[in-house]
Amino acid sequence: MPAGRLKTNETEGRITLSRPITFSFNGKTLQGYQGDTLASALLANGIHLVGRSWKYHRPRGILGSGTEEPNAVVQLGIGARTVPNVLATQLEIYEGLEASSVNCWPSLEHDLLSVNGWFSRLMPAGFYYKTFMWPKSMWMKYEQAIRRASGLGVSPNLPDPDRYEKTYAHCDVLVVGAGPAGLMAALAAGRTGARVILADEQSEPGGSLLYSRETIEGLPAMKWVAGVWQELESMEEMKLLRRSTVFGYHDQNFLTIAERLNDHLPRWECRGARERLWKVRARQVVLASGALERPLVFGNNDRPGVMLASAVSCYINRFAVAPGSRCLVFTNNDSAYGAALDMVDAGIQVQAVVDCRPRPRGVLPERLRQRGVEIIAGSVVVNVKGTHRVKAAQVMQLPAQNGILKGEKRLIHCDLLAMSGGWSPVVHLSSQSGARARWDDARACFLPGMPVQQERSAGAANGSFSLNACLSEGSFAGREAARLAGWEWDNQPDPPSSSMQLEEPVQPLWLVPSEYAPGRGPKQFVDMQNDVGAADIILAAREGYHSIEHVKRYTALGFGTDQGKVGNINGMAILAQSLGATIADTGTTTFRPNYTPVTFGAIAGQEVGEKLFEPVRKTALHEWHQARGAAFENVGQWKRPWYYPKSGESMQEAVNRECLATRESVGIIDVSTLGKIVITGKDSGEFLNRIYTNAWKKLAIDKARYGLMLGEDGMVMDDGVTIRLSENRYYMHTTTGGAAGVYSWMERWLQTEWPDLQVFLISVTDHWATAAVVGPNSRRVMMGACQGIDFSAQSFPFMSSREGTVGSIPARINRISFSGELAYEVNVPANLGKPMWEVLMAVGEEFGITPYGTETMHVLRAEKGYIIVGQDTDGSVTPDDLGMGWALSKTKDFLGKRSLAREDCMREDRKQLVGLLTINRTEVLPEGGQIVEDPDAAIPVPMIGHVTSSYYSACLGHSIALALVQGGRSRIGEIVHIPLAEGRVIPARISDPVFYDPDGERQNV
Amino acid sequence: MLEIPCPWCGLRCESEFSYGGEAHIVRPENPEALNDEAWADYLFMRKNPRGPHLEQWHHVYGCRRWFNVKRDTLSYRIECSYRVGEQPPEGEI
Amino acid sequence: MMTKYSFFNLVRNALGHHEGWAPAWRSPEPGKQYDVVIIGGGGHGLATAYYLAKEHGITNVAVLEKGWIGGGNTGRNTTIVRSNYLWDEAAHLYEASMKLWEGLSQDLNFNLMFSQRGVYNLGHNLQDMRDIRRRVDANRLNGIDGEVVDGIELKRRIPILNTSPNSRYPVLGASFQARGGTARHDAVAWGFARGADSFGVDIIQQCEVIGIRQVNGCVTGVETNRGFIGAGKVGIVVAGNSSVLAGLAGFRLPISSHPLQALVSEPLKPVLDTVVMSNAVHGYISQSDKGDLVVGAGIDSFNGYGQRGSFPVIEGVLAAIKALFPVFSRVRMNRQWGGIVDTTPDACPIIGRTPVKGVYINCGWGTGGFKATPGSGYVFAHTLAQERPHSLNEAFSLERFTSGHLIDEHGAAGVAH
Amino acid sequence: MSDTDQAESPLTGIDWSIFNNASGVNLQELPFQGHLNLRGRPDESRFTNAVIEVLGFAPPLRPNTYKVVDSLKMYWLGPDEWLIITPMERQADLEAEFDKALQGLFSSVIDISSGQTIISITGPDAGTLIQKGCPMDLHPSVFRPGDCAQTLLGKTGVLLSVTGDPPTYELVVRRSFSDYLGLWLLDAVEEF
Ligand SMILES: Cc1cc2nc3c(=O)[nH]c(=O)nc-3n(C[C@H](O)[C@H](O)[C@H](O)COP(=O)(O)OP(=O)(O)OC[C@H]3O[C@@H](n4cnc5c(N)ncnc54)[C@H](O)[C@@H]3O)c2cc1C
Ligand SMILES: NC(=O)c1ccc[n+]([C@@H]2O[C@H](COP(=O)([O-])OP(=O)(O)OC[C@H]3O[C@@H](n4cnc5c(N)ncnc54)[C@H](O)[C@@H]3O)[C@@H](O)[C@H]2O)c1
Ligand SMILES: Cc1cc2nc3c(=O)[nH]c(=O)nc-3n(C[C@H](O)[C@H](O)[C@H](O)COP(=O)(O)O)c2cc1C
Ligand SMILES: [Zn+2]
Repeated sequence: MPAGRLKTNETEGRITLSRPITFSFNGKTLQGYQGDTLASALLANGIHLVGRSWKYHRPRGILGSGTEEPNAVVQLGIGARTVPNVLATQLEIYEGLEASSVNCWPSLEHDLLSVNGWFSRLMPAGFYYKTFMWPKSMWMKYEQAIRRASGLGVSPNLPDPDRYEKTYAHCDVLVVGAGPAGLMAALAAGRTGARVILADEQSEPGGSLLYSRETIEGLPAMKWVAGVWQELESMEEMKLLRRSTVFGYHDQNFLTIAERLNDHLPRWECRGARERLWKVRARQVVLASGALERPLVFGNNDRPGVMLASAVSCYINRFAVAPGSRCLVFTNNDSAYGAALDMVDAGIQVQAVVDCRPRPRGVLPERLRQRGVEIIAGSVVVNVKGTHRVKAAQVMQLPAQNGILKGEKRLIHCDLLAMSGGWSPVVHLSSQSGARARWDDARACFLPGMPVQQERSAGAANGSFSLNACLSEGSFAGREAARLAGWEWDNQPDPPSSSMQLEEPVQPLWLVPSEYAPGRGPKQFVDMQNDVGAADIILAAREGYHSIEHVKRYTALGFGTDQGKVGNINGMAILAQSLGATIADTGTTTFRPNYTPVTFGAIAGQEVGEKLFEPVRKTALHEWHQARGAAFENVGQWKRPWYYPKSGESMQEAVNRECLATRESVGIIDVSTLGKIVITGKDSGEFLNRIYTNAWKKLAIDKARYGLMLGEDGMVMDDGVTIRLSENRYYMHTTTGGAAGVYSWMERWLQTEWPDLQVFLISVTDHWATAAVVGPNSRRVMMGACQGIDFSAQSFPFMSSREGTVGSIPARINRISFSGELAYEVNVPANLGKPMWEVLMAVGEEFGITPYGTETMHVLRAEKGYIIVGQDTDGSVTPDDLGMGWALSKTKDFLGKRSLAREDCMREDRKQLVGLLTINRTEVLPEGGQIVEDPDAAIPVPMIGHVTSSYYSACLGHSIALALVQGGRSRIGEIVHIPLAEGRVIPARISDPVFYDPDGERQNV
Repeated sequence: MLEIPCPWCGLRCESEFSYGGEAHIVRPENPEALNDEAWADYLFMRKNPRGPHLEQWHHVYGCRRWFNVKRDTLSYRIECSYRVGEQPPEGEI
Repeated sequence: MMTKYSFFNLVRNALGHHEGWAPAWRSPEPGKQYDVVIIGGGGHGLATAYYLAKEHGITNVAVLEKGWIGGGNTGRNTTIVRSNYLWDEAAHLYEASMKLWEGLSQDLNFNLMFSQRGVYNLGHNLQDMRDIRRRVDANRLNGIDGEVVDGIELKRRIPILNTSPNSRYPVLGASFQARGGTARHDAVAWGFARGADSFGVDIIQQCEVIGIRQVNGCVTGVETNRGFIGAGKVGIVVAGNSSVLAGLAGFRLPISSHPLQALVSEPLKPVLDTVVMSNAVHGYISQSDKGDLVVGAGIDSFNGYGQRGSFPVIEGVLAAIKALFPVFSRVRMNRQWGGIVDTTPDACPIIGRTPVKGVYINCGWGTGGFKATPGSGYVFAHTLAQERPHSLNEAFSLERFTSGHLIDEHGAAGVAH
Repeated sequence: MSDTDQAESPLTGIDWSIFNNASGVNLQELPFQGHLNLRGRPDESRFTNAVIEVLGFAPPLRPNTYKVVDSLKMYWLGPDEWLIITPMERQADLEAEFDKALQGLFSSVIDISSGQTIISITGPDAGTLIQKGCPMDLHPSVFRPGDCAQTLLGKTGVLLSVTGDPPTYELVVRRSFSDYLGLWLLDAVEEF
């Protein structure tokens, strides 16, 4: 058995000696046991030095035994599964675990940057704001050095192979913490039948009982815990979560829990997800999160071997580890005497207890005296000797004069210094919930504030430090919470009682006085992780940083991974002292999630990756497109075929082919993604009149019309074709990307502004699969594919709609066109989309029917000067800018109309949609390119517009573009310039935006 | 995550809703009769109070109703919700 | 006279155990009457006071801060500085600010750790790329640096960025502004405060304005929780609280205040040496000099003054970050918080006079005003001193909402940090 | 719709075989049902009478409940909106009967059968599975047989309903989102 391991039998402590575990630290192979944390196993192996501090690279050891730990931060594992900044005190060891120290190079023992320690006098709080400014150009170099020096662990450099689950959960009562208070709360609430969740971040329940030698109801504490746990497990509506940290308390009793499922297991035993995020809506919450012991602030209090007294107890009782052989205890309260007794019983030599109180007389000090341990009362430890490990401590007598101690310095040899500065209730979650923590002078700690949500604190979290109080408060809180959630049970047994004795009051001791003024002697650390010393806080106050929030930001107090769990209160008190204020005045910094750090992975969950990051919306024809080798484009959440390259074809070649085939014979495109809304009811026409800029009431049945929709600000918002299906029913198309927005926008007007209109809106986007058959041969294809429709130009004219069948599939066919060609849109129920499409392909085969994608669709529409909302418009474009003044009704009001009459919308020099023809007919302008008049003008060059759409038109044999140009319509014929990044300038001539078939003859044939 | 009482569906999680901003902004009867200031007031100017706020929400993943909520913008507490067309609750606003 | 900060002085003070440092600013009691009262001790308010004194010789100035200076959005933003805005008016304003940043540490004698490590705005679909091209070209012609970077080059420069075509929204390219970067946000408030104080400006903390006194439509001073303070002119620079102050003065603004959240990871050794922003997946990220990854999101949809938002936003942004940087999945989030951002209908600020004579306002910076801090202070000081706008802020008047002359930066600034 | 033999359900693209190995959950698509969207004002007795005339029962008026009568299932979707699920062969007739019965009323009936599909999830872990992505409380004491709700599952809207003890669930999902939902379920079921 290694040196630091106490002799123990199987039942003592929480480790299992029959299950040894091999692990490595900094490359050295070591042994521990099942139940050990990395910290306990290291201590058992006599290893105290575990890391280097952030700023000064001082050697650091293990301070605590749980989440409060500021120093023992390690890098876990290697490769894709490495984890930075793991607390050795929280990491359960498993076979094969590899960990190493952070922030040191080349090695932990010999860290080059420990020279920072030498220069530490030049590095007080905020020193970097005062220097590194000259010469100006050097800052980026200095900064690089600063960056390299800071930071703790190393990020993985490979994608995470693990899985992360998430779930929602609901309960009547959520209990945080499974110490005595939390266990009793869960028990009392559970017995009523309420739905209860009990979460504790440790590997097993018990909280501080895991290292207690007290008895409850005459049983050893952990025996009692086991009994309670059994009862809880038997409850049907009880959910017990271990290794689960409640890390956030949000509005309306929404709490977040991170459950670690695998981190304690060797790789080969890991099953399923690594972590699970619980998103809990709790009707009532009981916070039984315990209390954290505070360190004391004295010279070199950061040396390895200086530990919290409760941590020493924990290592002895829970892990059967002796963290030292000769210990000095330094305290301002009784609880450290308990630790001293634990040490004595474990055979550790207790050199003395240094107590700042003049007459410690409680039960525990008496017991210790009886064991023959010296108590040095009215005294303090002022300094620690030893660098990589405590060697001795210097003790001086109080009181101080003007803050300075005079007199004898007594040197006491020790390799362990156990300290206790009192206890701070874990008020984090109650503070996060909105309650304002209040300072309590008697107990020298912050207590949870008046609840503003449905929560209460119990036990040490509530400032009740005696075990009996924890048990009874927990029980009461659990019962009360259940009652308020609607569950009661009158036969609750009385809470159990324990062996624990009452303690004497604590005597606040913040900055421990010494023979030096603060800042002149050895460093007295307040926040160990961020190397914030008492002198830094005093300096901040001296320099005018009086608010605790300023001090936090100026010194980095509480900024670390530990969020100041053990350091903050001392820092606040020292600030108060130096400002001559009270701690209540100074107050706390804001408590925020997370209580302890949580992986990005757990919060992201499985909603990542190609399939699950966002829904991929697919049309009924998706698989067909895929089989035909389509390249896809994301349009909103949809995947749309972009083009269909044949083998060896470039995108441009494919698009040229698709365009020509469509213009010359026939093409086919899947337009199922367009938004489709049925508008029904007797006021539908009136409704459309208000929503669209043009008039609708006179549209004949089975006729279609193009509509333009504006925001109330007069800017173009959406467009599409709407068909009148019957007297009171219309069928509206929206853009693919705009569909959801338009639908909810229309519902909003109907429901909130015009509830008197008799109109229903029903979204039918998903019900229909739609194919557009486009091109001069489209009529022939339709005639071949359809029954029951007369396709002659007279009986089925442009902008009208008919019902019939395609093959045997009932279909609605709309003769509308987004390409300027003769074209039909075939709508069938989506379940029959594929057979419909296949019929059309088969019939079209003799005409070389060519499927085309969005790129070709864009070229075809641009040749016709048709806009795409969102591409040729950007939220600052009016109908008139687009040359669509014709679509604005003069006789009725419509949404956005009034805005068009504002001064700015009437300006002559607004940007207007025009065409651009490059002088070099094959040169395609970059979309987004800026347009200038004089390419040689000095910077800033005035810009008169930009290219919104630009393509090579195979059909015209010319590059074409659409652009928004200032006063563009009156500039047609002028030459403008588009300067490129590489310095070249492309000249182009402004033209009418309609490049092809300006009279619209082709679509009307 | 807020928990919002839909007047039809009861308490539901915020993610089922979309937000609609200040409630009870009435579209002017005859916009053409307004001057630019009055129109800008309707279009853009908002109370945006720090405290109780009457606002619109849309139960977009639920019953698709728009409705009104009285919520405190500082504490985020929701006092009540009520249907479109109903009067806002009495009290400080 | 302010003690100069320098390496030499640092050494000298080290010898004196740092006991000789003077306060960076005084903590004066409020005076009775000032030429100008600035409401709001954020970066913008303090910068305004600094430039009023430095550029216009107006030193009888008080900055009133209801809490602690820099405690508003200045103290809680993701510190991204860039000037590659789309529209000329905005680009010129932000570029003027960028130029001030480039000499600001020296000017203020306070190291603001302004780090020009470059800013990438990713494009994920064809329209993004069009918008990027449009913006970068406009910037270049306006004399603002910028380039369009394709996916391959992006991968070369940021190897940990996921540019795989098999992601839900593949990264197609980006705009890059090399002069963009980050700055130490708190230091900006402190540096301006110290600078302003050295000219005699009173910085008064824990002083909340609760009324704006007017006589015949003309301002005479402000009521505060520490009594009445007379003022010839009043500048309101309170970001998320602008509507509240406007309410006190008796007018309304086209502003909605929303929570905007951010979060940091635990500190890591250097792993990301630039700023990466993505509109389409709603997340942006950089690594601070301390080592933490600083991550920001889009606003919470609802109005809120709570300096906190809803959890789904955090879930969304971390999913986005994991999509862009799969290597960060095992990194842990240390802390999250929120600010109150003052959004306008066109995502551009409002700087100028108000319906009340003598009351001027500077607000509406929304999710992206940190980068504008020096420029905003500069033009607002000019506006206050000269009682008319500087040419740079002329277009940003409140009247634009009446005339309709909005400067719509939404396209360029969906997440405008 | 005539030829169901040619028809393709939205979920044909998903390979469900992984569900066969999942012990706690069973999943099945119920394709090719008739889905009718019905709108009308329940405070107009002519409307409710018309519904009774066609269906033989009154529409559920309590929010977030459904009724099952014989082979018909009728969901409350909103204060003036219902969804009727019918066997495919009855759908066209029903639609026609409604059209007739609702003549002259402010109401509508619209076929959306192809626009959505139904997934049934059974087995002891069914509730746990859905709860992973659904923010509503699905505890059997809260979400009880006869209840339905339009809510979220993952990142898509669904219409969820529950019957029986142990509870079994049905999800109605829009066609274009069904592939995503299928993938989501396949991912989420991995642990069961
Ligand atoms: C999470 C987040 C991320 C952001 N990221 C970026 C970014 O990356 N880049 C960027 O450029 N911008 C960013 N921003 C925006 C940026 O922070 C702000 O636009 C900018 O800091 C605003 O500065 P300000 O001085 O105007 O306001 P603030 O710093 O908010 O200052 C206003 C001050 O007014 C005080 N005040 C309010 N009411 C009163 C009163 N009645 N009396 C007295 N004082 C009062 C407040 O206490 C506050 O201190 C972000 C904002 C947030 C919240
Ligand atoms: N002698 C003293 O002065 C003194 C001082 C403090 C505590 N104590 C003793 O400590 C015990 C206190 O009992 P208790 O039940 O109040 O607390 P506890 O410390 O026994 O239990 C709290 C539990 O909550 C867990 N926890 C804390 N925050 C959590 C979170 N956010 N998420 C999940 N789990 C979390 C902890 O890991 C711990 O297991 C008593 O035995 C008491 O006597 C004594
Ligand atoms: C750029 C930036 C970096 C930050 N880095 C840290 C950090 O490393 N550790 C930390 O605890 N908080 C960090 N914070 C968050 C602050 O602690 C704090 O939450 C934030 O400034 C908001 O203030 P509040 O939480 O006091 O309301 C950072 C904040 C910002 C703006
Ligand atoms: Zn609802």
